[in-house]
Amino acid sequence: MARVVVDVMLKPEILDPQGQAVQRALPRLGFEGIADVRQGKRFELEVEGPVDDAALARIHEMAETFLANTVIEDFTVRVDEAVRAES
Amino acid sequence: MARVVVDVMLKPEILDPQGQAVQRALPRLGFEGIADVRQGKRFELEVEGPVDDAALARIHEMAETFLANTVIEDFTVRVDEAVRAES
Amino acid sequence: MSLDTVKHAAGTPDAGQPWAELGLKEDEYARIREILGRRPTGAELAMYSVMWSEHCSYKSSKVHLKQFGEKAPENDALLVGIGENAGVVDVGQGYAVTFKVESHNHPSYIEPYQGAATGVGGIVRDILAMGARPVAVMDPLRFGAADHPDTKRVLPGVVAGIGGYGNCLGLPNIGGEVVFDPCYQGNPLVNALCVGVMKHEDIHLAKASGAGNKVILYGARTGGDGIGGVSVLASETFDDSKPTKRPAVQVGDPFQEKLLIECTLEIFREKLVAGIQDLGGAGLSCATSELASAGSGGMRVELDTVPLRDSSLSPEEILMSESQERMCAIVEPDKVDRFLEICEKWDVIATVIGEVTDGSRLEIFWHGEQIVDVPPRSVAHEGPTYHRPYARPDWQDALQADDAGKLPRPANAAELRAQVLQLVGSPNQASKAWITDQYDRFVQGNTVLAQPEDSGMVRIDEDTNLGVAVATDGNGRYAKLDPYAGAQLALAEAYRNVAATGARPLAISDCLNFGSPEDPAVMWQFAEATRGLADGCQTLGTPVTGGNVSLYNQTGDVAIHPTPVVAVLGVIDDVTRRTPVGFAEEGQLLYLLGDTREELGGSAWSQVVHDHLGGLPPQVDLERERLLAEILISASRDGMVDAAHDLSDGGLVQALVESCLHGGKGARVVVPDDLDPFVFLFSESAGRAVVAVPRSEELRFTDMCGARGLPVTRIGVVDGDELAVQGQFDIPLDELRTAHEATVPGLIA
Amino acid sequence: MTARVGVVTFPGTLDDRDTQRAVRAAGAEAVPLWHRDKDLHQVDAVVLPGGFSYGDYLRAGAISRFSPVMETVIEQARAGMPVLGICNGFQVLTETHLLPGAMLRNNHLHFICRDQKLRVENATTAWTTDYAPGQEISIPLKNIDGRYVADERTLDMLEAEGRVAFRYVTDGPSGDGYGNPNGSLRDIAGITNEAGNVVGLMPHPEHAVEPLIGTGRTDGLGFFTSILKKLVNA
Ligand SMILES: Nc1ncnc2c1ncn2[C@@H]1O[C@H](COP(=O)(O)OP(=O)(O)O)[C@@H](O)[C@H]1O
Ligand SMILES: [Mg+2]
Repeated sequence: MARVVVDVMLKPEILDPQGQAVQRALPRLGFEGIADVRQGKRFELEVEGPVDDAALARIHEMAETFLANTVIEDFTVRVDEAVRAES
Repeated sequence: MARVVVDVMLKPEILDPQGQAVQRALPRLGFEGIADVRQGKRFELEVEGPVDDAALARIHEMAETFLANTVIEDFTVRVDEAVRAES
Repeated sequence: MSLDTVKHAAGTPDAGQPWAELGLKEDEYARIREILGRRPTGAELAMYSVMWSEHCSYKSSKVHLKQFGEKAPENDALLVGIGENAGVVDVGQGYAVTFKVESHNHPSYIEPYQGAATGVGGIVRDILAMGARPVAVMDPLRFGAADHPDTKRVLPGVVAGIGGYGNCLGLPNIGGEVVFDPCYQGNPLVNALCVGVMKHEDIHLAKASGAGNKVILYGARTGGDGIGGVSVLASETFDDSKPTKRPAVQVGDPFQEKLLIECTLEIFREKLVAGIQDLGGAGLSCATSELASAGSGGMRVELDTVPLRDSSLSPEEILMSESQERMCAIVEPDKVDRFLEICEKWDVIATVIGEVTDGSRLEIFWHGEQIVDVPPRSVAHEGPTYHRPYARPDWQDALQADDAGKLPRPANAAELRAQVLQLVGSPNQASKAWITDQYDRFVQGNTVLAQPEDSGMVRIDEDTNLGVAVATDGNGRYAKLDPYAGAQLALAEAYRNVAATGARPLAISDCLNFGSPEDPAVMWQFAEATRGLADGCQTLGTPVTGGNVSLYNQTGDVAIHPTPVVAVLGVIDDVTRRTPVGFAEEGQLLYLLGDTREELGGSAWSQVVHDHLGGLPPQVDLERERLLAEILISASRDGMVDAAHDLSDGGLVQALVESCLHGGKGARVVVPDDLDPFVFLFSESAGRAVVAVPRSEELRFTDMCGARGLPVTRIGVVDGDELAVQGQFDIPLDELRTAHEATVPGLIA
Repeated sequence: MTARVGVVTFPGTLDDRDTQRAVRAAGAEAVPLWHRDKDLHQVDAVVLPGGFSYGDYLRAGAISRFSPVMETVIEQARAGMPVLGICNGFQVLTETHLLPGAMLRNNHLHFICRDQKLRVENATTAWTTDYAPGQEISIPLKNIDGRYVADERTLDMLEAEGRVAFRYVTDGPSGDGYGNPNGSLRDIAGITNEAGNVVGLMPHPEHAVEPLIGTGRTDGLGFFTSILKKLVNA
């Protein structure tokens, strides 16, 4: 079984209150030097069968229509090579 | 500025209803062949200054004490080379 | 990059400007030039275009809304009327209550979660700006057909957004509506209401006075939210190297809003502000021009001091940005330090961005160069006024002639029983608990009644038990059949709902959701509905304190049903006397108050069983509503009734089912001799309620009704664990419960 | 002299005023505590109330756990001071590791607000002596991150040591508040530390202290009378 990772992040121009809250907390915890934090979602999909171009195209479509809300979010799809190698 | 990515996922033994809900919805949307879905968090940190071992060690500590709750979550820290290359 | 300064504009009178892209009409643009005596700068054009939009200027509706003032009933309770952020009503004991309902329809269709969330955020800031602590929210919602695939996208998003935002603010959600109708496909209605409480002396107004006073912007940083439209301008004025992507979607940060609330309340407590305004639609353009326009002098703003989230924003975009969770205060110079200190305490960013001047102009500067120089009234209060043509649509007669009375009725008791179950399980009449259980109704510890009661009720004084109640209602089907009557029926229903819980109705707010004002048929609906509402408020003695108009709710040529939503606010001196809807005591007597006529036009039955809309809506008799309310309030105060439920869509049988299920007790009901069982159960005659009377109070209660001339019919008794209509059918409560409660979860899953 | 019960306000705390009211309703003195202030102002016990501190961003309770007031609360709790965490307060207590386990998103993924039936499994903690062991009470529940999880070993230990303080009552109709509302492991609604001074639970006793308000029941008052008795008798 291969793993495909879909990362979904808010578009850069969209307010990210969570990321902001995390960033503001960091100096209080003694962590300096982080200029910005954005928080998004990571989906790990275990795919049955070969992860060929057709499969990736389908996952891309899935991400576009379902996993991400493209009104406010961008996404990337990639194969997790570490897992592919193992399996 | 360099970007460091921290991925936080629930430990495998912890029930992930969000991932499950996604997985259950997929066949209804016409996507077959996904055996499992896990949903986690992705943090993108913009780091000021060099991302050397010391900086990564600090971010590791930040992830361990703050970004992840290690009672229930695992995490990975990595430098986003794409962004590093650009800058 | 060239900055379009006032000086530059004066020297380049013929430079082309994108006024049409910004939604201005040619004559409007000409008028701006006339007001200024030159062409507007880009920043000025941006301000005028957004402030003169339908949404901000009410240009199509204001000639009709005037009636709310002209026909306003004499009413001592009204402390602040239409025109401020929200109206304020005196509820006694030194307390004042402010409330308002607003729409966030279009954004909620594009992005349901954020659209609904920021709708809640916006109305809460309006209430806060009056000086009040927000104490409750409500959410009248309308969606497309329950089984339409897009409803599965919109509804869960809207509900999660309202809950996600309101729950995080700590405001109990005490009621609302959920209506499904294909007419709202593509145009869901997301209305949101907030109620706030203050002492009389704490009322604040949105005006900037006192030369030398500082203008402080506080709350979230300004980003590019909601300024898709003005990017046209930015891209024309500026070179192309800057990012052009500007989100039309506003994202809410309820945590920031919670801090803003607490911080603002602390600032009020220390009496640090001379004027205050929230930032909503049209952002800083609106806040600065309205504050300056309502005040006595002018205002000068250094726009480059505004804290930004995105440093690439142009001055036009900063003026237009609809970033959420921001407020603007006018503060005397010697109070500024303390003001900033309190903001710091709450982690709220606050910046002095300008000051009140003794001039008469609103002047805005960008790094020292003047980009705006306008008379503020011309922006904020003297926008265009349209007398749009209106005409009764040619299909109205045919619609009214298509009488629901001729629809086939249940032929026997078995069919009647089946139709009862069909009705109470239909999406509109079914339990909305799946939705309302996602809202916190307990927070703040003052909730006396919440959904599924007839009105939401909160205690506002712990020592005296003073409380307020609010109900919202609207029925687009009735309003489609007759917009004048439909608006009055919405008013009557909300009024009745408040009275049914024992509170005395005092004032109203309204949200008028209609199609395009450029369609004369829609404009006629709007004119009729506002006239109906104004007349109705005059008769009932409940002034309109404020509200909101949402137009252009249509897809292509097809408008939504005209949907005036009315919120009635009532007061109750002692919340321990409140009346719930549930039948809880076996043996109590059930009385039907009011007259039942054969009225099926626009009814739930005609929709559910026949998918029909035609005929005339129920008759309105506001004097009767008033009498009914007086009886319900007296009975509640004097302990003569233990439960009461108003009758509205679905008629008597719907009310009985709800009261039985909520109280956990059945009822045995007898059909009065002079009524057909079907009409008795399903007719939607207005001005009615069902009450449960303890036997010991029976005489006192019926005497009171008799003496005041309210028709009262004994229809049965609270008893057992089924709804039994003698000679017709028995339905066990479990069967009713399943029918009533399974529908909504089933639709969404 | 009566007992002084501190009620902490973090940014985003919602139920602080209600909790103060509940403390007063029981007859104790309510002392507001501010998150930035390390000083506990001589309180005898502390309540961490419900709400969405820091918006529940990152994880519920994750950011507030690092506030100055918590440094002192953690120290004092370890020294035996009674601490009650309600809802968000419970989440903070798990994040500080004063209580084991963690709170996750409800299994149905929705916020849920309802009157909830629970059983008091441990009536010997600082906050529960006014209940009978096994007593069923009904108090409001309202959260989206209410699913209690811990590993099997921890769960077994909690059971063995009697540290499951409250359990959702599951044998009844869900319309009446029965059932596990969020998928919490072993129906756990609340737990205590070994010493019984630190208690956390998801439902809200402070919303059930007055007849007529909220659910109209007063089943939650016992938390506040328990602590008052303990402190006054101490
Ligand atoms: N979206 C909503 N939010 C909160 N409460 C709601 C919502 N929709 C319906 N309710 C509540 O459910 C109950 C029943 O609604 P409804 O049947 O429309 O009442 P009525 O017909 O008496 O006006 C009322 O208490 C109402 O406030
Ligand atoms: Mg009602």
